[in-house]
Amino acid sequence: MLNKIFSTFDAAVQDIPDGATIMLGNFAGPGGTPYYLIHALKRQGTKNLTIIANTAGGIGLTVDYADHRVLFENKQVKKVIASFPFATSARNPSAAEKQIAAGEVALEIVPQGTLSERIRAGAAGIPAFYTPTGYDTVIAKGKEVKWFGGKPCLLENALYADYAFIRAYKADKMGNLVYRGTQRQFNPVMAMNARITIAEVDEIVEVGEIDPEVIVTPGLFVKRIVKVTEKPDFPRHLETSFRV
Amino acid sequence: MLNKIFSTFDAAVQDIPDGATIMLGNFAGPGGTPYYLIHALKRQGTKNLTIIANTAGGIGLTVDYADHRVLFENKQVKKVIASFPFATSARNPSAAEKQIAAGEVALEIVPQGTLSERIRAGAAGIPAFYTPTGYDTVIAKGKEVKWFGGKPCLLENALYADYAFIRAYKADKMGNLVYRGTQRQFNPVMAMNARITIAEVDEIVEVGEIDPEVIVTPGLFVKRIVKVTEKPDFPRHLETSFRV
Amino acid sequence: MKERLSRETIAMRIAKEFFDGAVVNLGIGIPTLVSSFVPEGIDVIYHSENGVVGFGPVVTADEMTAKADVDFVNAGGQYLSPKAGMCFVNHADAFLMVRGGHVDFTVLGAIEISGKGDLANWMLPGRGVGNIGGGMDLAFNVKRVICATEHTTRDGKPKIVKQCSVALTAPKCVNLIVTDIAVIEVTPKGLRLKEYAPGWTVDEIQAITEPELIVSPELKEYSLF
Amino acid sequence: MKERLSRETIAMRIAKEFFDGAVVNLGIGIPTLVSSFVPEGIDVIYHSENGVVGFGPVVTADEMTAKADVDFVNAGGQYLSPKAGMCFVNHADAFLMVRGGHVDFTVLGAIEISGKGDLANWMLPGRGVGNIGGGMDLAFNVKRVICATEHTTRDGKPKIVKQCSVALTAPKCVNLIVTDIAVIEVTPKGLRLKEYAPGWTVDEIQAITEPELIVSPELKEYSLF
Repeated sequence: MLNKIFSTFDAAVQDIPDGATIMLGNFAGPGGTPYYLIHALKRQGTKNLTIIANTAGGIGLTVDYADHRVLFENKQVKKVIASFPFATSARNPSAAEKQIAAGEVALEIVPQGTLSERIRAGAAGIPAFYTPTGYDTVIAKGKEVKWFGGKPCLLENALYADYAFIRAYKADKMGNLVYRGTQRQFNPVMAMNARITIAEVDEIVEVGEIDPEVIVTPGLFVKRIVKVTEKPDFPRHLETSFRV
Repeated sequence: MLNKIFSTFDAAVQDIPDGATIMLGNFAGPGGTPYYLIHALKRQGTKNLTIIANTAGGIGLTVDYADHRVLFENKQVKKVIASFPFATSARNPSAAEKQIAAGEVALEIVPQGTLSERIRAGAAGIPAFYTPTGYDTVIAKGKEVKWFGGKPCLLENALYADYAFIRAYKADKMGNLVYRGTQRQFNPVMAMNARITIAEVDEIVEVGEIDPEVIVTPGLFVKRIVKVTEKPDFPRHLETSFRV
Repeated sequence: MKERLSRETIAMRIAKEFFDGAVVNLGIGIPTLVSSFVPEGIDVIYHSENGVVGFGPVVTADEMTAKADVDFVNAGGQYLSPKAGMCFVNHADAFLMVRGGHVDFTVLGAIEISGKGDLANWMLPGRGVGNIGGGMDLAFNVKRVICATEHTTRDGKPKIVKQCSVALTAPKCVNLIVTDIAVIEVTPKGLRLKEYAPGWTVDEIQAITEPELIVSPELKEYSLF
Repeated sequence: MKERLSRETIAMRIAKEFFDGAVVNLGIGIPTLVSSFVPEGIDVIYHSENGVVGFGPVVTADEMTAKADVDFVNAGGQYLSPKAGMCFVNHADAFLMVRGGHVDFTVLGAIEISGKGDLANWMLPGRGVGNIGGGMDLAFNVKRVICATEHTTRDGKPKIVKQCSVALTAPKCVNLIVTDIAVIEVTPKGLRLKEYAPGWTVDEIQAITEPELIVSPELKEYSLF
């Protein structure tokens, strides 16, 4: 069996080259965000990244913690594809917002459902699809329109990534993953997309220890696994009510 | 809470009108086939159906049992959309094969992966998508071609159903479903598509008894639930090795 | 100046729209309040964009230490309580539900709404930038789009306008507008005034609404029951 | 007539192509046999179209009573044994894996293969009808398509032809052809003969192969190790 376990986050991101496209899970707080992979990438220092994520980091919602905003602060990003790229408060603009305003970072803003569908399409070998979302708005600019059943739809292209940083709860040694609650969000979809998917997990168990019926991400999508050993520097409460 | 439980299969299919489009789970044997719903529909007698399924029934693979071939035998079908419509043996042509040859039933043959993707697209509000599968084959006839990254792709339209007959293992009273092993196949995808999804299950439990992390089909997709009480007339072996 | 209804009253009025078993997505702001006022006997299934369906109430400030869990939040980052029958899905499936028409209602805030039901609510006022988030997908695809909003801006300008002046979230998407002084239905013929807040006249409402209002034959006072 | 290799030998030769961790989909017929011959130390992950990944061996006739389970079958309807690490997915996800390039090898049977690597294997011979099944998706999308086939038809006609005479499964899709007398690679320049069965000469193989064969400089006898 292939060994997919990396002993450190630094080792797991070490080969990421300048100019790579990286997807990362992120939605409404630290729960499903691959915190340690992001910080390892900051230490690694790769430049000219394209980041595909729900936000551009540092949006100031709920728990304030150092998410992928650190990659912008560290000037590693040249482009971001996101649905919610700006901070919620004008008083606290994010690093990304400043860099976008200054023309240092390019932004492609995408409706959130279109974003995950474009990521799934890339994973599924679907190069493009039509969706009603965005017709006759700024999102429609330059996009082909076609009518289906009396409804105008936009042609949206698949997204592809070199790497995906995934936050999951538990992995077996083959890379089969399960998540906790709303950790899922973009993670299972991005995990299927990237050429090299790296999972950050709380636990690594033997193959066969996860019930095959409850696996969310099949191991064949996951190339690298790293276990979190440090305590996070943001509050994390573990309720058992919906735990696998 | 809405009551979704029907006490008989006959009651659950009673309102299906002539000309309805019905999706049903079916793949390589009786495991994931909604056997009792199919037979109730036979008794009900609705005509001019469009059936969307992997096969057109009676393909003669593995266990021989009365699957949806009975709907063809009973002359209830006017059209079938399938990927594997014919019996595997020439000596034992299915009812569908004879009726297709006689021009009594229309056939749309679809590559299997395109079939489930078209069903998912219908469920997801995606009216059409591009796929490489089928270019320069008989499947391409009349379809728009567009090139993506040097690859010719066909435009494929979403499929939609009025009813879906779903075989699952267990439901809670809200309609949340879990499956056993390869019962899943087309079932979870079709469950999301139809206007009225009817699930045939071995067990109905109280809401909350299924771990939220392991639910495969969210209850909001399921409108009717019926419990199997009879013993099936084909062999069914229950191993517990991968049971939820 | 006449009295305007509270945010809670707007929320209460919107909650009346729901039916038993309805799948409902609530935006941030007034919409979030709606969940507190759903009538007894109406069991609503809440949908959140991040991929949770059928969850319980938002965790209150008092419960925070005992119950807040970073792995159990809604799209606004609020902590959730569990509820029997809830389930988790990935983000693509959460929006399969939205785009596929499996969500019955969404309640959204508004910066501007036009007489044709165009909605503008995503550009961040005064910053020239905006967060589309899931609002565009919801506005385009949910079966019934309800806008919860004050009737006018802070400086008294109409929010219900002839033509939106800021970037649209979606054209012709709003079905019902519930404000602090009126309930207005968007119809193919125009905006139909259905209900007014106590003490307000049709003329007074029309005076701070740009498009011409069609007065419903069943016009009545704001109805909460 | 010269001796031809058995179906088992063809399967054995194909199994040599796999690498550790490869995701493999096996069609019905000779392809199914391949799983019995995967070398030690090569752990292959089997994918089946109906939505199971990483399963164990097919249940043998002896084990049937104890182990056959209608809810645990492959796409050919054979009963499967469990294997640690396996998982179940729905059909759309099973083909997301195929179309998305997540499957490394598929081994398919053939009615005809052209010199350009066109594959025809879905029309049912002599019936004028056919079952496309998942074969077309596999042929179009899997990274490496291996054809396992007798070199000629029962009445001795070439199956490797200049132009396929029956409906294509996919054009230009085959990467490697493993027959009972030869191993042939499909290259942009044409068919490259890499290996021959013991006792067969290049001329003899060419005589029952329609397109012209390019002889590999590394041409050797059929290699099973």
